[in-house]
Amino acid sequence: ACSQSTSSDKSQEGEKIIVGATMLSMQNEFIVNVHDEMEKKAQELGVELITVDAERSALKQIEQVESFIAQKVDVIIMNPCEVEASSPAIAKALAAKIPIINVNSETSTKPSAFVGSDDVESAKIALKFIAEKLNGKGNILMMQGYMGQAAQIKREQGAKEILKDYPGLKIIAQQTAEWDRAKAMSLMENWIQSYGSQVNAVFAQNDEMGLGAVKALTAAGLKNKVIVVSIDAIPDALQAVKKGELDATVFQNAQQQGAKAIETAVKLAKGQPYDKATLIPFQLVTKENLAKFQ
Amino acid sequence: MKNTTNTYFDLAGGSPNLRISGFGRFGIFVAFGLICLALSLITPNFLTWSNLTIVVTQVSINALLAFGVTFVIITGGIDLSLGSMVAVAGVVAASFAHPDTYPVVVPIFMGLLAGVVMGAFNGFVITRSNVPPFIVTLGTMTIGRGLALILSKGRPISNLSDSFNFIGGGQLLGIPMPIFILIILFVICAVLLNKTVLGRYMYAIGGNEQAARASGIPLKKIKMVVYTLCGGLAGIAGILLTSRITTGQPNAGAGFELDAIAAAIIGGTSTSGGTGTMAGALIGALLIGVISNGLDLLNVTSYYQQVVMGVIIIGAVVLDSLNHKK
Amino acid sequence: MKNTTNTYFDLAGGSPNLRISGFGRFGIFVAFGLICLALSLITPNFLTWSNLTIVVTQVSINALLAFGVTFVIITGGIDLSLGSMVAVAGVVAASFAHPDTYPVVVPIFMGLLAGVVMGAFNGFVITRSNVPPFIVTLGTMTIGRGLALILSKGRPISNLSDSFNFIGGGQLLGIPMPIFILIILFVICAVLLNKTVLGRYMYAIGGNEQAARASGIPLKKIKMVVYTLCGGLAGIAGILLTSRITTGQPNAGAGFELDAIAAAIIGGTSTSGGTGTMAGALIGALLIGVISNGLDLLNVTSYYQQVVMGVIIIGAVVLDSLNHKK
Amino acid sequence: MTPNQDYILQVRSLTKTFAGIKALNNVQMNLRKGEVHALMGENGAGKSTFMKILSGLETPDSGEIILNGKRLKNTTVREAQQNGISMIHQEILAVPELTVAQNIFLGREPKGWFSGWLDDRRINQEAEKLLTHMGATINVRARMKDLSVAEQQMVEIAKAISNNAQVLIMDEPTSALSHKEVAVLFTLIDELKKNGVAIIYISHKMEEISQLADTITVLRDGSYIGTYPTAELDTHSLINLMVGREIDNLFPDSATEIGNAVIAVKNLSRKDVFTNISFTVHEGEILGIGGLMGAGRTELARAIFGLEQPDSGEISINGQLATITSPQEAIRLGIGYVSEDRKGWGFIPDLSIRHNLTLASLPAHAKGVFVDAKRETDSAHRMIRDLRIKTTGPDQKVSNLSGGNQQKVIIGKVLLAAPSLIIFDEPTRGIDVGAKFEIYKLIRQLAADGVAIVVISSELPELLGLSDQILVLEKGKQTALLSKEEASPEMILRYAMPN
Ligand SMILES: Nc1ncnc2c1ncn2[C@@H]1O[C@H](COP(=O)(O)OP(=O)(O)OP(=O)(O)O)[C@@H](O)[C@H]1O
Ligand SMILES: Nc1ncnc2c1ncn2[C@@H]1O[C@H](COP(=O)(O)OP(=O)(O)OP(=O)(O)O)[C@@H](O)[C@H]1O
Ligand SMILES: [Mg+2]
Ligand SMILES: [Mg+2]
Repeated sequence: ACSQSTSSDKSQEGEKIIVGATMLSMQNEFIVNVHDEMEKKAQELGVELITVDAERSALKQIEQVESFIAQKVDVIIMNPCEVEASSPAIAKALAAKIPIINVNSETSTKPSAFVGSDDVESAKIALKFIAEKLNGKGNILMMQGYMGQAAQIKREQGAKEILKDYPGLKIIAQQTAEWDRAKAMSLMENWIQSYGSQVNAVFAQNDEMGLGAVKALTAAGLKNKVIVVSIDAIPDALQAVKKGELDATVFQNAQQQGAKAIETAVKLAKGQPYDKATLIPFQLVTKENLAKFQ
Repeated sequence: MKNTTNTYFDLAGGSPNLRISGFGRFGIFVAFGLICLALSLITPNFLTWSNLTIVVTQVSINALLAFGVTFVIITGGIDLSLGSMVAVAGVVAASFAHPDTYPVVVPIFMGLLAGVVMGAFNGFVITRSNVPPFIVTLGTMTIGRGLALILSKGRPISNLSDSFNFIGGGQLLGIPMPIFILIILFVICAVLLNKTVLGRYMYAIGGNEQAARASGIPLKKIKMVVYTLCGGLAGIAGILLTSRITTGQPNAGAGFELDAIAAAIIGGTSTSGGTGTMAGALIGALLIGVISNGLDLLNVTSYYQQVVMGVIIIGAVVLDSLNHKK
Repeated sequence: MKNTTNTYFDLAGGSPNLRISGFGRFGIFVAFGLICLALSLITPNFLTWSNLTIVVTQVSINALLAFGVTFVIITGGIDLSLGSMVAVAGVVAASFAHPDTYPVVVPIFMGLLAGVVMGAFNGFVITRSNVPPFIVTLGTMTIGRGLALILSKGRPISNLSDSFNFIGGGQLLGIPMPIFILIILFVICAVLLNKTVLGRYMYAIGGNEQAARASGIPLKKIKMVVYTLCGGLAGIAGILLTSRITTGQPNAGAGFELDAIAAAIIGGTSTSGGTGTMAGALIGALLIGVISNGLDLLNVTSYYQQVVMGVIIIGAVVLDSLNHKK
Repeated sequence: MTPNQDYILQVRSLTKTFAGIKALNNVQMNLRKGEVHALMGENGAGKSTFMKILSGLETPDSGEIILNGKRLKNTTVREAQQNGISMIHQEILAVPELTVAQNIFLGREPKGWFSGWLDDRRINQEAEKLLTHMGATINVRARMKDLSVAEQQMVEIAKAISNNAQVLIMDEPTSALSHKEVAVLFTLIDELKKNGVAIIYISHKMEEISQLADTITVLRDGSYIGTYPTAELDTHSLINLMVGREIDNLFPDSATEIGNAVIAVKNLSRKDVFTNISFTVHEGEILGIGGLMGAGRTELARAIFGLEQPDSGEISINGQLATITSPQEAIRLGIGYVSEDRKGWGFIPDLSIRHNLTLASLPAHAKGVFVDAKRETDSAHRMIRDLRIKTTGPDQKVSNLSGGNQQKVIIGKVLLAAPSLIIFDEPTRGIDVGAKFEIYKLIRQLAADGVAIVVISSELPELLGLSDQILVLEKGKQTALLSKEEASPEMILRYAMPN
């Protein structure tokens, strides 16, 4: 299955383009979705796609890119684990004259092209929704992702930026539930014990945690008093929005991210003109506009 | 002559060497009590009925795993595949738990079976080869994670029936189901360990494998049973977790093994085998759960939570061990 | 009578029980060789100079940790805080490694110091209390993670000087620096273990602690040294990692402890203490690295990768153990 | 000269308590240079505890230890060694994975080209010199775990002697040794005495005491009874002092009736260990097996018990051909085995006496899958009484018992399984004189009840006193099968020695 030919202008001769992709985590539903779209597009365009799972480790990701370089793939697609820590991979690929594309999120070293969205934006959308619902006044609990990871940092940053505009909104507690539904449920249960009556809204940095919070609030009979908003718009979350359990989620377009990444990769391989940055905007999903996203 | 004999028996009655029936070490109970006392003084939210039921419910999954791994550690083994078994059992159970498909016993049975099969696989490889349990179960940990992802195609399996969701989310007489399950399994495991031939053999194997063999104990059979039992308990834990979060998650349970082993060891089970109790495992799990609950109630910042958690756990066990120095 | 003497010596000479000098078990080398052979036949990309240097570079961090934990396991202990020590050392080193601040020796020294201090803390608590190493180092694992987050305020520390980044990213005579560091530390650790009194005492303590005590070996001192050594190696691993990813990551190294312990045990170190070699630890780390590299090269889908990885690791050790049954 | 300078070691009012039990109560001792000072007492009298305190392994509650006029306080093992106290432990304390030479010099490695550097070549050379001097033929490069118990014991002796101690403590050094090695050890002791080394010697073998000791100190139940010159004390009064009561030290008669053959072994062989062994033991009959250290007696017993597989030959149990592949199988066939290696193969240290006693007969002490606690406790009390196990009660951990009492627990375990054939491998190792004859009586009683018995022993009086027939092995070969009438010490030795 492995072709040994060099990357130079073989594409023009109709040989298969080989794309190596390293993904943040294949245990994350959203990333799996992006990857599935990449596969679909790759098949459509006759591209051979080699995917590896970085399992959230920047070090592993760099190693995988090194492997791709050694294998002489035509283009590398990286779904970065970290803004800074995944950057050496970009430098290495560029030094080896292999184009590299960031999909989904950014690195500090600029790649050949970027396809994705800005995580800070997603949190801003979520918090704006909460602020409007609460009329700019109320107590918020924030569930953080795995501490120190890029998505956690950026989503927190976005939330805090919005809060500056609403002095009446206060985060009364924030804690990590490590992106996990079960942990979020336990955390929410514990929070209800301390803050039960004071809470007006919960902002969870991903849907998994948001759904965990919803479970705990429902069990405690508090759901109708507390707004819960999270990010990603995974199918479960859309379902919960439909049922009115989750008040809103923020849609990140996996389909476009995946497809555009492969399209850009093909252009790069063939030496055709391409967009240096393809920004795919986030969208707020509520019961009202839900139909669009299902 | 008669006198001497009598003295011996008299002494026995008052001997502090006697194991406090079923409880192993005592100091950890003191440590646990102190922590609870401190929390009730600091925060009024701790010592409430609703908070206590919540803590015990949260602890139940880790406690079940701790029971299973206590059996394993007593025989001198280890099981690192707990978390993966939880995930596989959860995903399998969820696949059969959609509304209007099968009656609720089917997902329960299938989840349990998944755990049992994986546990039996561990036992089989460990008893048929010379490979250390650490490596075998580390292998199964990786394999199991892969299986859970393959079976679920990497996506959570949701939309489960209400009767299935009742297992982890329902209440009976105002008490959450997980607490019932926890109590029942605790009694079963404690009886198994303390009152049956099987339990005695576990202690013997872990205490001195050669002497156990020379006493005619079927080592392989017992070990096989023990790993299978551990798998079964992990299976139940997986069902409970899935039902509680109403989703079969392929990446559920990651890292659970360390918490469960920690609970067992905090409760006085020695990693070198031959000692340990179910009450200890339970108290170990409760200790971890209470600390974590307390830190949330007190809203300690996440970074510091970890530091405090580590310090308290080490501190509790230090206290326990001081209490047990002669 | 003289005859008897000769027979004993003859038997000994040919005895398969004799340790193959410094290498412990031999079968794992065979297993490793077979896996490499298979990979070179299946994929032409495996046996290339560039791929091999990549594999060894990738393995270097895990290998350093495996060396450290091999010392610890030989004395009958365990260290679960490896990953956290890596993170703390990395964050500390990175804080001192910004361009135009300190010369490169400062971040190196500070990172190493961070590891040494944490290791010494482990050793101190373990030797002063009766608390099992599992619990102490599990506590330090949590504490360390918290510390790394506190020190870095939860954010990666980037913008490091070129000279610092050279440690993990540079090359000398066409060979990546991490390989040099790996080789040097391997030699030091192997010599320490096999040629010095300290190493001999480690084996003695793990082999039979009472006998070691009865022979007048200072148990506490040796254990203290061993955990500190392990911390120091984790510190170096942390520096290497930070330099390689040119960022100090507070959440780096999570789960590294299991890989390192696995490498040590695959290489023949027994969890019950008293046996183990550095060559074994190295081969264990290489085995894990090569399998992971090979699966990537063969483009095995990620879910199946985990299954295959688990199966091969168990298989390799089974092969090893078959090879060593008398 | 004041009396103080006369003694190299003085101990006064030493007291030690374990969890409420007074193991030592106001014990004293005065030790002269160049003397062999025997320390006597029943199992559990406190002898080992006393010695462990001297060698720094245990700390006393109170009391004084004065060595060479210098008061020792809270000594560590290393300090005790540096002060010239060295000890051979009752239980073999070796590192199984290290080699013989490495064990001998453990903790005192000769320096290499800098301090801390190992010189294994020199360690091997010196160890070899030492062992050759002791007349032992043990490969110094072999790992300790691959040696027989007797060989390990010789290594322990070598280790203690190589320390150039002023005070050398020997806690039952001969319990695992056969005749030949004992003779070697005695020569060594003479040599050491001449060099002014003071030796504290513990043994339950009376003839050794009368042969070796200059002075005897007696302990009973942790209390000091007295110190006497050996010449003033005959065996009978010594035993009286130790036990505090009369005992009959006679081998019981073998007036039992011989029944059907229980075990018949035909041409049993195992490569490099034993060849062509044949014998038959009937109900009520006792077969003794004699031989030198390493003759293969233990291996033979292990093969019969299913712990090892023979390469060829047949074993019949009750007339039926049997292939015994595991101890489980052996126990099912009614075979019991009391191992010579009690720590390795005998008991579970962390379990109580009660739980150890019933381990091999648990199904008989159970109702269904549940252990019947009452039946178990009854059995435990019965064994504690019958075997006179000195303990605080059936719930005491076996690891906290004295060595001799541990041995009794193992015998009790085998008895409770009610076997029809019992193999005793060095059954009285470490057992005190009083209990020893009770064990002989017990063995005889078992035979009278129709049990077939095999006794492996390195003690000739025991072998001759108990056995109805005696099998002698020499380097794994069967050299003789003697009847009680034919057998004599000289004959057994002649057949046991290589010619
Ligand atoms: N670690 C311990 N914990 C509790 N009790 C102990 C411990 N060690 C010894 N003992 C008790 O102290 C007493 C003295 O034991 P010790 O081993 O000194 O006897 P001994 O005279 O050497 O007997 P033997 O002839 O059987 O070797 C015994 O009753 C024993 O049960
Ligand atoms: N675990 C072992 N590994 C290797 N060789 C052994 C082992 N145990 C015993 N041997 C060897 O087997 C031979 C027979 O030993 P065995 O223990 O059966 O002798 P024995 O007659 O019972 O004498 P002893 O008084 O030493 O027990 C000896 O050469 C001994 O060195
Ligand atoms: Mg003793
Ligand atoms: Mg023997």
